[in-house]
Amino acid sequence: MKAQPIGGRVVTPVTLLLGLLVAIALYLLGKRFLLGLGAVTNINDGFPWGLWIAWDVVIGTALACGGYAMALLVYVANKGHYHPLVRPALLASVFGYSLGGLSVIFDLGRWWNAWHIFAPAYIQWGSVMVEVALCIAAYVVVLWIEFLPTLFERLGMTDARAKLDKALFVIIALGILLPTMHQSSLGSLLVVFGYQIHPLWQSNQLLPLLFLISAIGMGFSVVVFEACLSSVGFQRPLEVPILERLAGILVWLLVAFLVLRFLDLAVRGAVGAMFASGALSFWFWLETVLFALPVVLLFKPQARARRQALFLAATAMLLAGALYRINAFLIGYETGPGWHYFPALSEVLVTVGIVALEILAYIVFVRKLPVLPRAH
Amino acid sequence: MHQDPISTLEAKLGVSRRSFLQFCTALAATMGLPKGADAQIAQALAGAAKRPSVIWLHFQECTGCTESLLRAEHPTLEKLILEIISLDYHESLFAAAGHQAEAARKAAMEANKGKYVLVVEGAIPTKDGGIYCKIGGHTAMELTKECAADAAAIIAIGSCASWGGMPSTPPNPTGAAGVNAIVKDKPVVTIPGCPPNPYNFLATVAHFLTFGKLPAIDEKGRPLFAYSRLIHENCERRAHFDAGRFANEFGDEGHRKGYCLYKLGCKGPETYANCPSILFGDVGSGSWPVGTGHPCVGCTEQGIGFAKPIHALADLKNTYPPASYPRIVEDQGQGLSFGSAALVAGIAGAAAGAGAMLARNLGRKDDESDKA
Amino acid sequence: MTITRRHFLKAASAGGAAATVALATPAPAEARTNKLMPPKALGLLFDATLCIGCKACVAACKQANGMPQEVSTPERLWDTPLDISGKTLNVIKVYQHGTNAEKDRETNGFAFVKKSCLHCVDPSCVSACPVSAMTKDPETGIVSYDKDACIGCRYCVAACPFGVPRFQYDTATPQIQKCQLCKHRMPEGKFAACAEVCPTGATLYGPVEALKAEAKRRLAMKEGDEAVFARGDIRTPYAPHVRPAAKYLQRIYGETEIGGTQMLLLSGVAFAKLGYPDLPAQSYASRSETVQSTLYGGMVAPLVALGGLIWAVRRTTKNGEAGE
Amino acid sequence: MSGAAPARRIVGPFNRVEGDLEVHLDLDRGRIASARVNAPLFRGFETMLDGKPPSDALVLAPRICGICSVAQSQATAKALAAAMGLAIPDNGRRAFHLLLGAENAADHLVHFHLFFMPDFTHAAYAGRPWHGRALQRFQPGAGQALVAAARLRARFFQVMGILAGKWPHSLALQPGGSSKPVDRGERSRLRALVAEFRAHVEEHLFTAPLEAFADLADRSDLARFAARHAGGDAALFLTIAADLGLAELGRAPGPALSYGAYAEAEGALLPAGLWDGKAVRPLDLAGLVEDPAHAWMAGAALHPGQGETRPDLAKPQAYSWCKAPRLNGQPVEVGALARQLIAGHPLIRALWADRGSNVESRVVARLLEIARLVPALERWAAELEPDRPFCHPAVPIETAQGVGLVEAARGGLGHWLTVEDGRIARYQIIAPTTWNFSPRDGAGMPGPLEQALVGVPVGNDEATPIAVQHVVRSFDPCMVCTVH
Repeated sequence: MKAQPIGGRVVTPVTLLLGLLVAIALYLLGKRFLLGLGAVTNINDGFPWGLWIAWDVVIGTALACGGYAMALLVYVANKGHYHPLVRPALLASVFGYSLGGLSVIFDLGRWWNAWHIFAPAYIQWGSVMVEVALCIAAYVVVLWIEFLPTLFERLGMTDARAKLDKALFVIIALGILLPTMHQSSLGSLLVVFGYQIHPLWQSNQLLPLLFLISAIGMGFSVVVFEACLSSVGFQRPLEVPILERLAGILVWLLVAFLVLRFLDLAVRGAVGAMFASGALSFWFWLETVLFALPVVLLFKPQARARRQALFLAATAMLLAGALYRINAFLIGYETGPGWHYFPALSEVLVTVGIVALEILAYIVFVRKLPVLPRAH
Repeated sequence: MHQDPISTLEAKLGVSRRSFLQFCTALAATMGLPKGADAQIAQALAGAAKRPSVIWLHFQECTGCTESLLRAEHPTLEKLILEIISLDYHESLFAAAGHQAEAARKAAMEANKGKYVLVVEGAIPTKDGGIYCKIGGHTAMELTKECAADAAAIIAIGSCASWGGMPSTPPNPTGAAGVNAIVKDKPVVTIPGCPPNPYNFLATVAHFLTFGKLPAIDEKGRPLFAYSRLIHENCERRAHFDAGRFANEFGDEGHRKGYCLYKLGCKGPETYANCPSILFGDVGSGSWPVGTGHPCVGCTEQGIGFAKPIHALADLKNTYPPASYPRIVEDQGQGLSFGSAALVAGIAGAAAGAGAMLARNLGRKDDESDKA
Repeated sequence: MTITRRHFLKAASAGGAAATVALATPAPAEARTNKLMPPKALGLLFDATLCIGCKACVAACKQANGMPQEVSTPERLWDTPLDISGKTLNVIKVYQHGTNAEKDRETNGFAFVKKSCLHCVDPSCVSACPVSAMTKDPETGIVSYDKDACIGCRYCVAACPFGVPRFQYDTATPQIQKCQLCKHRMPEGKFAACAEVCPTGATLYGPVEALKAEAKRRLAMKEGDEAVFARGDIRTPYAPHVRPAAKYLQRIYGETEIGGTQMLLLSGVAFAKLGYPDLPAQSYASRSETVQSTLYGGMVAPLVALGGLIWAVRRTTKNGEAGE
Repeated sequence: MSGAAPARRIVGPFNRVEGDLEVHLDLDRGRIASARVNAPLFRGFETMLDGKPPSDALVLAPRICGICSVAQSQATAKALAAAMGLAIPDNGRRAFHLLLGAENAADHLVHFHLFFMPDFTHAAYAGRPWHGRALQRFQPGAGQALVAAARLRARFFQVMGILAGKWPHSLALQPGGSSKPVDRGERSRLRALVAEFRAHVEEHLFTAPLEAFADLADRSDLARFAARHAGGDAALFLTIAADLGLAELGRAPGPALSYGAYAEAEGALLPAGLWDGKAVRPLDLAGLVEDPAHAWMAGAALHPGQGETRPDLAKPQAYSWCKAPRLNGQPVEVGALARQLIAGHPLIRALWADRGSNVESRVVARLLEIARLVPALERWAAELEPDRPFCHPAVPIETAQGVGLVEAARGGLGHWLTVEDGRIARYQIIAPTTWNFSPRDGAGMPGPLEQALVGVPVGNDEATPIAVQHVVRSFDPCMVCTVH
């Protein structure tokens, strides 16, 4: 089951369209750096964090948890048979995290000072953000190192690859620890917001755990989703048996998540808020239904072999994870009455451009590098 | 040959037609009357067939009101009272003395029964049977009642006559009260102020002569044309108030620079009067208390003037400065816009469509596998 | 199915989830409690019943801090900020209800209220800031901002329960803006400009302890009794303002809210109506930092987890298939 | 003068005097044997001021009188300044002098034209050679001089508008100076207004330069002036006075006092002093009391620094609201005459040496004061320095005493202030007419007017005897000040 480049043309109508979207985003980012954040985004003092933080960073890195989730499975749980899925997952993670980290720079008002967050003289250790920033930065480096073997393979650098392999177990261990830390901390970010986060989403003790579990769930789902997408997009067979087992893990992960989620709400006395919070109740239930959907779709083991069910469940899970984060960071963020926020067109276009870049790079990489497992 | 009444008046008063018309325009403006009213006033003042009789009573006063009228330049009061109205009784100005004056008053009241205008200057002491002010053996209360009985209109000039004014300052040793405390069965127009602005009085009289009735008044009897706005609203130093520039003490830097006098106890924010717009003494800009660096003492406002200590700060009655206050909750930030909503909807739609296609595609493969 | 579940549970127990376990069981011994008021804390006492809405403090604040005009009206004649912002550190807002007949009354009344930094005893913004750009002076307790340290992440903006730090969205070199109690005027012997110019003493400056005592004195006053109110700095006040005492709510806002604030407020109208929410006594900073220290205190849990992970990965990659 | 039997007559109310006045006369053979002057109006200012913050006195006390409002304000401001130990800047002093001088000059003008001279248009004088001219010039409401004077005063009082905003009851006078800083344009307007005033009185009143009248030294000078400038109204008065023998009418024996006015670095324009009938002695107010023996007031004769104001309506011997001020046991006359006498003006000294205080000398002293004040007003206006302070900040007072002594148009005005615990504990006012129109004291000594009326002829058919009116008006009474 060795991986190999799938080959084919790089310049296609699809990649050209993606390139155009990237160009638009670059133009808008130029505007942002010359005129300030307000020139491109709708963020304001009521919603100082908008789409770029919620989507590009918080959701983007969660979507890029495929590598993390698979590493957890393969290296910690010692499930070698999942191995064919590791490389494509890792590639998606490399792009997801790198671009997530980059997006942070776009969003920083005083980006030229960004290095302060790595300088002990400036670091304020009580800040959750320090931990998030350090871990994400470190993890981006770790991801690239993890991806190096693929490059070395393509370039025929067998010596280098052999040397790297000897030390790789430490890198892999870090590659598991770091996402564990910061994916949970993305939840901890919200603790200091206090009453500003609606009771349906605020929780002191469990926010880190809920964010972590949902991130792992999204990691598994993104692997399934990508596999489905690749199988159709690149006309390749689907590794159904592997995905079938992954689906089983996902179901139990989600059951655990939902139990914890509702226990937490019950303990905090927020049960009433589930029904009495107007529009927020709607978003809460939409999110919950999306979380529950994979469990329903994949609960029967025989259903897990069906590609359609796998795809729909993975999609639901990704939507659930994303909505959970949007709910916690934006919709359930009660900054005080009178404030409005909806991303500006230009703001959305930048995000679209980043996603386009991610897809573009993925296409280029899988065509040129040994990422995807060799087809049977 | 019929002569134009204004020309007649011109000859009688020895004032030019131009200055007389200017005066009428000033009165019309004081009352905030529409264009054309000045001509109406001019005709009424000049053409009055018979000059209305005026009885002017002085009680607990300082003559300041009369004095301030004497300062009005365009037709001086003598002119006004002698040519426009017939002043039949006024202690300070009237030529007759003693019992002659007393007789003149009675004669005028009899002759103009139900038609004369009663003007009261000074407060009316009510304590101890009104003994604190006696004229010709009659108390002020008796005289007021007697003269008010057959008056066509009653004007209380000055704060003293309006509500007791200065003599009613706590503890009000003489029980000083205004005309409307004595005369309850007739409307009393009050022209408070210490002294009041002469034009507010003259305009009230002109209104009566022109339209045959007294001007619209507030619940305290004050003509609305003069007393419906707070001093604060028209104050020339308002910009300093809004900008937070205050004089802290008499003679300090802010005081010399003409800053707002609120901190020195200016009662402009709780006092209704037109002082800043019509000014005093025909001198031009700045000729009113605040203009000369002294806080308003609220002399037109019962309960403020002479009652509230000068250094005590005014309570603002007005919550709407020129630029409105921010509310506790203001709409801020950019909500849903058509462009971004359309884009987001488009992306979601495309994603949903693609997802559905994909799902169907995968479903077909499932079916193929099932068959296989 | 059973296999996968077992696998997962094993994975969880294998060290990778050591942190996960720690997450679910916070150690109370490490819980950080509210920080305490610095001994020489300085602050403001804002008495809404004394405020006449003259906005002198708004103008003086602009001048003292060199802030630009902010226009919200079509005429563009006046500085008319709608709220504090990247250009405005202090505003007076009006509460209005019904007929606006009486001041400091909730129904058919109106009231003015100041909005500016409350200088929390345990500030969320300081706890949130990753690069020490927001700091609390250990002596005076003034919460101040250092633009040279700031990275512009706006975590402080989002974290502040009062919505105080504000960001400049319209410039390529933005800064956070917030009231710093005119600390730059202190070397000149001057104090907060808002309190300096306040004509009624509605905004009073001084040591928080003295202000708290003054607030308690006011709450004890009988409505309508002639009362004396200091103006300026409570230690060296200007000539006092004498007027009848208003009807106060028996509450000092900022005494306990999220661990206390150095700006205290008195009012006749419920604070929640004036934009000051009802808040618990425990500071959000302490909650957040308790979670963090529980997980990462001394980096013990992460290091233990890393050790476990290295052991586990080493075991599974012995056969040399790590890179594939 | 037909009846010889003693008769009683009540004269009043008086017109053309400020406020209400009644005079009770006992007649004996056509002449007044004794007179009792009654001020029938009481407002109780002193009671109202008790317990008020000291700064409120600046608003309340000056409202005693709408005629001499500036003088009242200055007396209050000076009393407060004394209590505060406050000096006023040069500009403040000039503004004070301008305001007081303008008020006094205008008061004299109005008194002469509107109050005093119209009496000579009375029908009783129809046969006199000057009657026609008097009618032409001073017919109430129509006389040329009277109308012109009223207009002049209205115009001249723009000085008040510029320096003090509204008048009466200007608020600009503060313990530390004037609240109104004058700019260059305003200074020019002030100078123009004073010049206009000068031009008018030189043209109509004196028909001569003011200095020509101010330089007169004795009665013969006065007669020569009347002859040379016969077209003027001053000359008309001198002619009438000579014809009617006004110098014999309304004589009061003195003494007279002046608190001094228009102090400057080089000395006061009008110095303080007590005229004992022969010479000026330094003024010592230690022997000053207000005696309520014949007033509807309770209490004993006390120095105003200790004085009290408590109405007592049940006093049988009382006939006025006015207490009787006495200096060293004597009634004292105040006014322009006293001021010029003490200032040592040769003409007034000569007139006094001739027949003492009388209707004529009182009026001449006022005219003289107009002639002397206007040049001083011109100087003060010119000396205003627009860039320098007009006012010093007041200082808070807890416990203090202060006296404010001012020369109003009608004479010496004093405010005695005691502050205790930051509040006014006592406020006593002695106004000029309080001195001149005082009732009898505990020793039965009548006041100056009561003395001056003795011997005045009263016609039987006269309801309000014309001679009595001349005497009363020669004092330029202000009854609202008298009882406050």
